[in-house]
Amino acid sequence: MAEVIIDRERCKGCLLCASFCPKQLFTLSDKFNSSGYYPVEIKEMEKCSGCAVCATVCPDVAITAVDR
Amino acid sequence: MAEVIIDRERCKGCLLCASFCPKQLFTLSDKFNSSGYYPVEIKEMEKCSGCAVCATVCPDVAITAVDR
Amino acid sequence: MKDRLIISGFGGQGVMLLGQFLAYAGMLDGRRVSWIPSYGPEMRGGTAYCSVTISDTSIASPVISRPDTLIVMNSPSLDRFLPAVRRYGIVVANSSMIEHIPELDRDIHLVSVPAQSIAEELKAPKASNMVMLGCYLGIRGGLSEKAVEAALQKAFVDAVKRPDLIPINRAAIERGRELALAGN
Amino acid sequence: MKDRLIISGFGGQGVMLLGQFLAYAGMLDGRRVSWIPSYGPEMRGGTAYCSVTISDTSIASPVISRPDTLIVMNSPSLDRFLPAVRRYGIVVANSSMIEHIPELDRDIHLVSVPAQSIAEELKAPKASNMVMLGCYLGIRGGLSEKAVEAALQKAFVDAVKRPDLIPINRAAIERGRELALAGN
Amino acid sequence: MKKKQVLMKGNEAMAEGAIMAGCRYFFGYPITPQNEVPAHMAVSMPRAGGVFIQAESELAAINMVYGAAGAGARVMTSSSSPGISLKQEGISYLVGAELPCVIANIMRGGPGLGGIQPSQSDYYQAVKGGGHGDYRLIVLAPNSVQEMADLTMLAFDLADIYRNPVMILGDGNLGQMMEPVSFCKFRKRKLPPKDWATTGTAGRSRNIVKSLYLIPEQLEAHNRKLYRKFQTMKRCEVRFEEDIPEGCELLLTAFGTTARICRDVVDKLRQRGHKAGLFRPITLFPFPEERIKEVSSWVKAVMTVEMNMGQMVDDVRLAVEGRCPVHFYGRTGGVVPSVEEIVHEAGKILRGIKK
Amino acid sequence: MKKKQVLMKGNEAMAEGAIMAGCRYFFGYPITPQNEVPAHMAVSMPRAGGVFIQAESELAAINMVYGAAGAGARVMTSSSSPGISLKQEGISYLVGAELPCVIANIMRGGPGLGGIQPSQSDYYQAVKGGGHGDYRLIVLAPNSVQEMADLTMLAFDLADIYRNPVMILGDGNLGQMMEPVSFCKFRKRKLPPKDWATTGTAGRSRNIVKSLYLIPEQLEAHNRKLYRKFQTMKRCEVRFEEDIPEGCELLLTAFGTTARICRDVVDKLRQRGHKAGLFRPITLFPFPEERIKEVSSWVKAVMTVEMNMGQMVDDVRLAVEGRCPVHFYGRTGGVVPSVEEIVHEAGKILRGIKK
Amino acid sequence: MRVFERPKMLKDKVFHYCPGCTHGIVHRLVAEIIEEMEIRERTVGVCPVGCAVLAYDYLDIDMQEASHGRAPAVATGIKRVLPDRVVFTYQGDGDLAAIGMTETVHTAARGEPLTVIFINNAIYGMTNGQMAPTTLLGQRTQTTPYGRNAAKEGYPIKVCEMLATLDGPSYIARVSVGSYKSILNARKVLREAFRRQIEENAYALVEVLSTCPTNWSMKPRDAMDWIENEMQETFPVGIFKE
Amino acid sequence: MRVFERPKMLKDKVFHYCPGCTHGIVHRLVAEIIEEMEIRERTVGVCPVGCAVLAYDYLDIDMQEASHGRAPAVATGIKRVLPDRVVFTYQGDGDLAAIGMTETVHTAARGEPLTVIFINNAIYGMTNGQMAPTTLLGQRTQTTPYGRNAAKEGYPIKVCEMLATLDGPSYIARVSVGSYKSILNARKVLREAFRRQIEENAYALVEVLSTCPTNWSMKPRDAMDWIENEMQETFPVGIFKE
Ligand SMILES: Cc1ncc(C[n+]2csc(CCOP(=O)(O)OP(=O)(O)O)c2C)c(N)n1
Ligand SMILES: Cc1ncc(C[n+]2csc(CCOP(=O)(O)OP(=O)(O)O)c2C)c(N)n1
Ligand code: SF4
Ligand code: SF4
Ligand code: SF4
Ligand code: SF4
Ligand code: SF4
Ligand code: SF4
Ligand SMILES: [Mg+2]
Ligand SMILES: [Mg+2]
Repeated sequence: MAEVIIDRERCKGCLLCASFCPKQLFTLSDKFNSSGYYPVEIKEMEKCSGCAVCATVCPDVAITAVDR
Repeated sequence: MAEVIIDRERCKGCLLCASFCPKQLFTLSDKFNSSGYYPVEIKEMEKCSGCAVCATVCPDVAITAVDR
Repeated sequence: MKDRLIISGFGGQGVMLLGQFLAYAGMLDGRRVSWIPSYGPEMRGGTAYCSVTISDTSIASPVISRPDTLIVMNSPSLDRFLPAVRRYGIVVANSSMIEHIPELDRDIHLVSVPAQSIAEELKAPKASNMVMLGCYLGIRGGLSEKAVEAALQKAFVDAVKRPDLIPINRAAIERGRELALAGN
Repeated sequence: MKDRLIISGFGGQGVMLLGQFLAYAGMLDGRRVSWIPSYGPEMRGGTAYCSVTISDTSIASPVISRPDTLIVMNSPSLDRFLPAVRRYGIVVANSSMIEHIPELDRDIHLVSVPAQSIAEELKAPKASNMVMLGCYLGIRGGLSEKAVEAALQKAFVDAVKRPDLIPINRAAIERGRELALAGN
Repeated sequence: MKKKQVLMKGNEAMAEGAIMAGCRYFFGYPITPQNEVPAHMAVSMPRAGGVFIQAESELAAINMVYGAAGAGARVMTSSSSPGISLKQEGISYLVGAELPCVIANIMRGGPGLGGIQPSQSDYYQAVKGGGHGDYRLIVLAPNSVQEMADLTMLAFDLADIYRNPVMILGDGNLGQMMEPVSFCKFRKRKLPPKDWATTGTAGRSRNIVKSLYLIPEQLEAHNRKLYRKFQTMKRCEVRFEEDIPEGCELLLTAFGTTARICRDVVDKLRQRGHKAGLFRPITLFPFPEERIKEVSSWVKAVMTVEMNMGQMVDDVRLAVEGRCPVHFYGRTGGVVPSVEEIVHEAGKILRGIKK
Repeated sequence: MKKKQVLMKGNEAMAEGAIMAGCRYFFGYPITPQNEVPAHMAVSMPRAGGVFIQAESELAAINMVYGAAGAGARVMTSSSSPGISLKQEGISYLVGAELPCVIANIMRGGPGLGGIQPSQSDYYQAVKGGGHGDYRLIVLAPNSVQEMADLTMLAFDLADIYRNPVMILGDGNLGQMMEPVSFCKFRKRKLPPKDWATTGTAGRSRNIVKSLYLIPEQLEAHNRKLYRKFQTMKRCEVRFEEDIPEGCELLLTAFGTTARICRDVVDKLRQRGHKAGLFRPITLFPFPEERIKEVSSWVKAVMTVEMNMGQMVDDVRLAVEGRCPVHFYGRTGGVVPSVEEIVHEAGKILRGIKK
Repeated sequence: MRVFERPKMLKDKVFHYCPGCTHGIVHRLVAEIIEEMEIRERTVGVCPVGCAVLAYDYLDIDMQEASHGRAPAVATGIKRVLPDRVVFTYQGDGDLAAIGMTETVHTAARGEPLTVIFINNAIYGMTNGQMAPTTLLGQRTQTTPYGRNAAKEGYPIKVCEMLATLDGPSYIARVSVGSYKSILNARKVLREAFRRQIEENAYALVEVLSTCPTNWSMKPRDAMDWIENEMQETFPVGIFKE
Repeated sequence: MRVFERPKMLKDKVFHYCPGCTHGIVHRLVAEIIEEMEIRERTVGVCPVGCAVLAYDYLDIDMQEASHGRAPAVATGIKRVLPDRVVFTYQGDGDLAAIGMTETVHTAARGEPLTVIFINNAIYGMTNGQMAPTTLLGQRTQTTPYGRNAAKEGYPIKVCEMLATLDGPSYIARVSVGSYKSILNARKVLREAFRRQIEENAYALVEVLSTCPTNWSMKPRDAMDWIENEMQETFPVGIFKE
């Protein structure tokens, strides 16, 4: 099972991950982080394929992809 | 009849004219000019064809070529 | 009248515009004004702020070390500038973005406004700065209706050519003012 | 002993070398010396000169405004520097290149040497500077044979690796010296 | 009737002032905190029928200025500290070739890359000459957005009158600050025609724009000619503002932003019963040395306040020549001193005097 | 036993001195009158196992110096007036990043392209800072070929001790002149290791070489740290030479070439029965202000002689603070003043004193 | 098993870059390559003046901060002193191709053994969006408010094509980080550029087409697409010298 | 009938150039072309810092003296103010291709309507013979006493080839004045470079392979032959853009 971990404090809500994720799993959180950004979240983690596209395109290196 | 006029004061004795003249007419004068250079001279002017090669290559524009 | 304000918040919260709005309105009311932004890369992501002076007499130093009024849109701003506020000064704080507003041990008039929530209620999430403005106007008074109206014109018509945004921003100012007058 | 010289001529006449030669020989003789060239584009075609000081005591100013000795290889140099020569000074002039040597109304010892002609006689047309040098040495004295010999070595072996040029240059110096001693 | 006021940034006011003064050529390179100048020029120059070029560097910019000035135009460039350092060779050439132009330095903290917050640490560079050779710029130090416009307009006339570059020495604070400005119509003085400009030889003998004098006596003569101009500037162009009470105990001297701050300081000190005064040089070169000399013979002490480690204070000392103590208070690196801290420092000096 | 003497140009002596002091990196760009420096380096550096690069410009050269200094090397560059102006940004960066290096300015006449004959008209630039920001260079002023070598060697140690650029301020005359030089073996002092250099992180945490401090308080702290170094220099590195007789009537002050000339002037004046003295600053920064202050309280008058329109004289005046009159005599543009003319000027001053 | 992890060489600090700015992607690629090649302890980087001015805050290696445009000269100084270290510069288009053009060309002509990473975002990011030498024709910026006009502001400079005419460089390439695939390719090419320096003691330059959503006034994803669709027309991706 | 006469546009002053230096030939060609095109009264020239620094002493036109390397910027300033004048620069290889490379590339990229005359003599003449960016491999100069070595000093820069990759220029050519025929050709090409500016409002650059007998330590005629035989191998004559 694959999982991606998003570092809320690092994420700036740019939505690049969201737009590139082949499964369209990302949504914006409605709570801002300490820098005032609304980070992304994944609700249906089970749908994730572990392809790491999101992590590859994330400019803030906020995503860690784990394949278990 | 062709003639070339050499401006003694302008000539620096570089001998470019001499080396390019198809008729090999130039020689160095043995009197220096006021800048301390030995200018060129032509002894046998009548051999000159008026081709103006000498004037074209003279870097000091010291030669006037006349064709009469 | 002389008011020296520091207005501070995150980069995208419109604090610069809010300050310019005030300065412009003050000028139209015949007052001396000055506006100084913070500038540079610190703005990106970090906190942005500006200093505004509105005064009936000529302004010597436009640089404000001890503000009469502080308008803060986020926590870091409050932490940074609160200690500098003068005795009997006013602090308007955006409680939507500031979770813990500290106890004050000095004579400062603190007003907290859930500006972000109000703006969202009004379906104008970007207008939280105008809610704050309204609140400030409500407390401090001193700027004419006419000047505020002209500043709205300037900000949304002349600058960004979006006259359609005027009503909603006017409404945001109104809500802010109401809150202030209601004593928060 | 203290002699301040200006040595001047056309770019190609070897005046710089002549000056360095003197300075070097002076140094070997245990004296204080300095050599200052004129430099820059004025050298091209125009006149080049150098200032040499040889002294038994330390040299304060190496810059020479009023030379004790003037060695001139061409007319423009004579015109330029003659007025500056001190009373009782020496002028060595290359008469091969200076047609009119003016009448002197001051107490200056003038020696004219047909240095170019002599050099050509010696089949060493480039050694006219050495003829001048010899003449100067003849008049002024004060530099040892040994130092002059070492300077020859330095100039033609160490610098340009042409030991074959030493005899002819030595001869040029000798001819110059003879002329000087012959009282011109 | 009150003139129409516009709320503007200092940088914009300077740019607008330049255009009003007939400047039609601007060559610049981006650098914070003066980016509003090229930005404004990019929009407004074409509208005014002028030319704006974003040059490939500050070096290119200052040398475009040289070419345009030599061709007879009113021309300007603007930058901030590191960029101004790069222009030093060009500035020295402009003075050497006697070309009129206006150069703005909206100072930030240094040395090196430093920071981008306001500072006054390029005073020496502007006033003593950061480039090589004996030369002077007229250096004007505005202290408000209005003056950013007004002194810029003045600068173009002075440049033309003296055939010398004029520098506007502002800082990040003055450049970024907004205040109301009103523009009065600029009246260009009657100036001699630029018959020395290289515009093509039609109808006259040729003109050469240069600073090369290979013969030392000629270069010296050229230097003396320039020097005479600088002396004339000292005689005719000194500008300052002062508020010195009778019996003044402490005279504050400051320029630009710090002069604004010191205005409040003086008020505070007076409220507390001290006889404080303020002296603000508007021209940093020519420096108002005569006036300072005069007052230094009767004020009790002088305190110079700058946003640097002490630069203008040297010129103050040169003028005071030991007639009274000269103190210095400075903040640097982008820190703007507060009224309170200066008052505090002044208090210490005043207590010293009382004793 | 007398040490072995070599007849050398000042420029060559400087280059040789640098190599003897362990300099193994030289980056330069040709310019008269210092071309013998790169020429000598081009021949000798490879022999010494070092690197010589003719950079594409002075800007490239000074920034190669920055890189090499940051990597921990002893490094040097050299130029003349216009080229030094181009280096101002780089110099400000070097000070900001606290990088040790040696920079030679073999001055020529300015402003602009000027001429190529000797001058001292970059004094301000060297001493007050031609670049932006508050900074100082240690400035050494040799007055002989021997000192061109000796002070250059010293310069490398001072640069390393203070982590600050050191400037050798010579002129075309000193660079082109030949005099006998003897080189004593250079003994490098024990200096702390350059553990701040960027050499790769092996075995330690990383090093950063920079001058950027975006937060004003940090930049100010950095400036104060630099300032403390400058104060230490003032305390520890002042060097001068003096010959001041008791009851001195006229004290000549001069540096470099003009100091040599003034030596003769003083002798002449003494021959005529005047009590003349000579004061020669060897360090122009730190300037020997304390000593001048002292003597200015009892000498009758000071006369500063320079090859410019009056620059060091300001520092002299700042030290004298009105205690005695300070006169100035200067020639510029490549004209070297003669002993006779200075004696003449001095005579005028002396007559004024007698009256 | 972790399939994608933050390189250890990246310090903990949050990038100061704007949301969606691809400077961050290139930083990560550089960090990954240095880690992978195990050269961290012998690498020295040179920061530009531009948005990447604080790169030293993120990469855990020795770094020097150069003045605007002079990174190649600074890197030359370092490399000559430390010829066995790996030295790279990271420069923007204003830094490398405007003010620093002389140093860029000459360092390349010298074939100085360096790796130059050239971020072409067609704009001056740091100073709020002025024209760069690589700004496209018609592109609006703060200093080309009416769109870049060839007649007044000239044509975009194609750095790779230009430098490829020199004999000094060993490797000149242009890549993009405008899409997932492009990023994977960029990584390969950047790695090769480091390899050239390390194994062949040679000069290599990689131009990276990068976004500036803030000053392009685009959403981050639109900015990426703009690289792929618009920028690449003027700046084709490829290897220009090898 | 005079078949060859000194152009009136040349002032009476004797050139300060060394005997046999071909700077003089190029000066004459420029003078002839300006006379022939009848543009003397509306031409403004820009002198470099280099041996031609005194060109204003010889050409009887309005001229400006630029600082070292900045002639293209100075010319840009002039041309923008006086768009109907003919503006040219005359620059050496140190001036144009070393210190002034940035201005050279950017002025070309802008397609600034100028004529650039570029004297490539493979050396710094004025300062007594240091390496130029165009110094040939192996060539000895004051600063390459052991001969230019590619590994240390890099490769000669081919300016025409490089600038021809830009979209801005209209005409880029290399000629020689190393022989009689070459001189005749140089004249034609130089004339075309002026024509482009005048008739097409376009940028043109002509590189002229020129001698420096003094610093090459050659007799003037040998120097000319060296151009034709040696220099042209590295710098082929031709038209690179038109
Ligand atoms: C000498 C100098 N000139 C100008 C600047 C201002 N400046 C800082 S970054 C920059 C340009 C940045 O653009 P670029 O190199 O493209 O990098 P980006 O920010 O786009 O990544 C400029 C002009 C400076 N710091 N120093
Ligand atoms: C800023 C600056 N750097 C260096 C110099 C010294 N300098 C004068 S001419 C020149 C180079 C001349 O070479 P080139 O441009 O090839 O012209 P050439 O003399 O060969 O015709 C140099 C380096 C200078 N005057 N100004
Ligand atoms: S790993 Fe792939 S599928 Fe999973 S969230 Fe990331 S992009 Fe989407
Ligand atoms: S790409 Fe990264 S920074 Fe952007 S939204 Fe996704 S996780 Fe956040
Ligand atoms: S015109 Fe021709 S033939 Fe006559 S001298 Fe000249 S080159 Fe010789
Ligand atoms: S080419 Fe000209 S300068 Fe040379 S020798 Fe002939 S006439 Fe004299
Ligand atoms: S300004 Fe542009 S380049 Fe700079 S960080 Fe923001 S998006 Fe990136
Ligand atoms: S040095 Fe060379 S280029 Fe200069 S004038 Fe002499 S021969 Fe010509
Ligand atoms: Mg960019
Ligand atoms: Mg050349």
